[in-house]
Amino acid sequence: MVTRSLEEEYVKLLRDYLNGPGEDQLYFAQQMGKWLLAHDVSPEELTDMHGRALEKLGEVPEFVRASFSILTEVMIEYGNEHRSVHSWRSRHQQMEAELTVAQAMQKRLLPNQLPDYPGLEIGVVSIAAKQISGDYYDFICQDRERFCLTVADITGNGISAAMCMSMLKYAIDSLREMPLGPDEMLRHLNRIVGRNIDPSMFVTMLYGSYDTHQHCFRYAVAGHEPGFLYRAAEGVFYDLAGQGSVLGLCPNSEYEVQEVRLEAGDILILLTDGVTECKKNRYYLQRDELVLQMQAELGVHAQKMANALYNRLLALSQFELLDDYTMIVLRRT
Amino acid sequence: MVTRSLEEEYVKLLRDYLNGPGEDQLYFAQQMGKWLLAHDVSPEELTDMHGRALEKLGEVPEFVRASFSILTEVMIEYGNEHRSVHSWRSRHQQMEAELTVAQAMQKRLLPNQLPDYPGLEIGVVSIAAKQISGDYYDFICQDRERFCLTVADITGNGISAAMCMSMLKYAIDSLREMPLGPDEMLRHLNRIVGRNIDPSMFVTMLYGSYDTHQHCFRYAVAGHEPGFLYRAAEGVFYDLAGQGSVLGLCPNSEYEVQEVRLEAGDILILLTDGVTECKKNRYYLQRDELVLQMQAELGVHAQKMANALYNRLLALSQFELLDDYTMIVLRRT
Amino acid sequence: MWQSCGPETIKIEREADIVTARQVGRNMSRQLGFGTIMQSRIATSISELARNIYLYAGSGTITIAPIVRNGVLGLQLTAIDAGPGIPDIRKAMEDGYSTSGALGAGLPGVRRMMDEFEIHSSPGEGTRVVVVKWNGPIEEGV
Amino acid sequence: MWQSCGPETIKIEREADIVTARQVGRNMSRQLGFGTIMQSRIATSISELARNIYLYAGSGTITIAPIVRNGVLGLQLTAIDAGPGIPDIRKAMEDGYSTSGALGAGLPGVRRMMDEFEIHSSPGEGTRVVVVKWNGPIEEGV
Ligand SMILES: [Mn+2]
Ligand SMILES: [Mn+2]
Ligand SMILES: [Mn+2]
Ligand SMILES: [Mn+2]
Repeated sequence: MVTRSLEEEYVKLLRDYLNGPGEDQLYFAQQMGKWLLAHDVSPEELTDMHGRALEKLGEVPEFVRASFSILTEVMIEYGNEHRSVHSWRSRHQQMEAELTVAQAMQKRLLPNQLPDYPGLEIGVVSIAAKQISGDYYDFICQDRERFCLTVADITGNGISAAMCMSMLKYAIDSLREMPLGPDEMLRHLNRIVGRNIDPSMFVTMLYGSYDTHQHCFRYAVAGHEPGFLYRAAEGVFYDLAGQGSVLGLCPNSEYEVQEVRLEAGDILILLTDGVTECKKNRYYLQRDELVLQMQAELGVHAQKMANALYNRLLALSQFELLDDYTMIVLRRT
Repeated sequence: MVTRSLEEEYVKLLRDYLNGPGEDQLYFAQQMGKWLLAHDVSPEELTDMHGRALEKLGEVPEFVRASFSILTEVMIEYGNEHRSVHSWRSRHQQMEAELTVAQAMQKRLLPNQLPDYPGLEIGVVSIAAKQISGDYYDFICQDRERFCLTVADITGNGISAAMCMSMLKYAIDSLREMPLGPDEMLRHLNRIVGRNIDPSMFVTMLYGSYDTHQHCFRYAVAGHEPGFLYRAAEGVFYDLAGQGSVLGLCPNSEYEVQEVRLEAGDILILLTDGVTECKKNRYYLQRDELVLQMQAELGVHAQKMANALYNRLLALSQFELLDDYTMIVLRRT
Repeated sequence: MWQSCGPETIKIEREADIVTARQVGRNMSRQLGFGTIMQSRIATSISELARNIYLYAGSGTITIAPIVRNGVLGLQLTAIDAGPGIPDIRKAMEDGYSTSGALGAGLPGVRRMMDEFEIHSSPGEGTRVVVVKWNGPIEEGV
Repeated sequence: MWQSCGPETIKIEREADIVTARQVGRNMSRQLGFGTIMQSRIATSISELARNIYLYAGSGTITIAPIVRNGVLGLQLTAIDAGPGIPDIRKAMEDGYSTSGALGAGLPGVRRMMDEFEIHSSPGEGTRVVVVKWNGPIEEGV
């Protein structure tokens, strides 16, 4: 609402400007615009006030006076837009609040601490491109010597990916007490995913079990971005073997168990496609370029390596994450 | 952008109005306001155009001309608000699109058909208050004679409730092959919910198994709104017995198995608190009032009864759903 | 003064009727003591309601009436038609929807300009919108 | 004509400096052939950038310069300070945030009024904002 004192202030502003037009009054006018908006003065009220203010400053010709009726009438529609901003803003804020809760809930799906075994370093970096991530990873301790490891990427947008992720988490969680091999686990999850999610959605996953005594990693892959194995003795990065249908595609997919044994200094790098899809000057990063980046960060703790690689790749893609990013580094010391 | 022809039209409108002010020009002015907005003419451009138009209509005094510099400067801030509407709108539309996908995904969590056994009618009405529901129900066939039934209500807002719901679905789904009693199932789900969701969230649930041969319903309750049992012989509605801690509250909650046997004409009504929380003139509906409503809809097919009750309660609450609404009617014929 | 102005009902069948309804609404709101801005907002609301009738129902009526409740004076607009009705009122009242220019266009704007807004509509049964703008307590001697 | 106007740098230390910067920007944009509305928008953008310096960094500079790229003439504003920096730029560029009046206020509005917008800022290292408004191809004889 336009108050009397506001109107007086506006007349004074106009009078000052007429007495000696200067940038300072224009600056003040701009600040006043902010103030008026903050006090919810609608644009039609502003025009109306302007028309009234003119009467106090001189002899207003009849045609100018009458023209303000038209301008006000046109401005009413601008006023409607102005009034709609409130509802947009409040609906948006409500949605943001919901997303914040969902985000917190999603955080609880991820492990709050990493397994700690002698002779093995673990590093993880997992960053959502937007508020809600479609990447999932988990570590579950099986016994004194072994832990299970899941890395997965769910297609599609944030909210439905998050719903699917929580399904996966519960499904794996409710099967933790059964002694399933990696291939059996994927077969099981494939059926559950297929039954419960939209045919247009699917999940890629690597599920494995790491024996910290033998330093043997047994895993199976469901259409997931291949990881890397670094052989310290040779100084070479190899692609991790393993194929298999993505989860949720065919009901009877079979998965194969793969096995690698880590020697001292060897490194396992597991990731989602968000790592390789970092854009470098509009081109996706090639896997051999990624290897060059990894080679530059060898010889440090697994977590330090994961952090350093994230920073390198983020800078390459000009600080823009196009997809959720997850990298897990396992390093036998 | 203001085009020349637009400006000419505006001058013409003003001139017509000055020659004989009438409501028709004001109507046209309002329509023009809509048109200008649709063509993204900012409010400062409009004021500027108005100032220029005046010059064509008569001798504009210097103070009026100068005053438009101030008005335009103030209007720039209104222009910023105008320009922000686009981004609000597009962000909102993006969010709506995400929610639509999530909604479709959530639909897949619910059964797409009801069990069909001789001698038993089943009716379901489940309506979300907003896009995403926090109510969950499911039917799972166990064998030729028995099916499992879940009704649950998840606290909290849409997105996180949907995430939790998909967890529950997967958890139950992955346990379907194990022969768990209702009490064991709730004990199991309680542990899973407690481990995985925020302490501020919880789930109320009724889980049961219906034997269509004996017409015996064995169930357990976790803090869920009590259902009703209608005894046809007596013509009386009873509250369904059964208590138990909500899921996710304490890790070691125990649940008790309840058992009811349906005679011919008996009706089981299971629901979520959205049914009883229908507001009638600002007051929540009391359970005895609800019974009155149910009594008025006896003697029809279970689905018809569920539909009729929904329509009655919706009308009572003036077509406003404050909470997700779910009612399941089981009627022995 | 307002006693001298009673309710008026305008048939909406041609675009010219919209102008007539606006004129009646503007005059009555002036007589009821509304300021110039509110007069324009009331005229705009009448436009929106009448255009919805004209464009989507073909014909209907707008009734403009002074109203008193609890000693407060206001103006009430009632738009009635027997047109196709609005299938999803919840949606029609959303901002995004109204910009599409479909049936119900402009209704969110009307709701925000007025103090009270009530709509009843169902497919095949037409639409009835009642809105009220309050002006303040009745002055003595009026 | 534009060759005669070179870049100008204004130190921002007091509120009066904001007015000076606006004046320089308005004059230069007029000389570059921008219309009155754009002159005002440029002045507003300068205000926002300068006020952020004045209110949150204490001091800094605004450089206003004609710019030519691919035969197109424009005006470039560069705001530099050594203040506390913006911790979360992504957030500062959101509309909801800017209304709170915190550091970065008004930046979304500036981005929408200008054609190009670039910001570099990190806590402890200050902030640097570069914006450009294009006016069109260089006219002959200019
Ligand atoms: Mn993904
Ligand atoms: Mn991905
Ligand atoms: Mn709920
Ligand atoms: Mn509820």
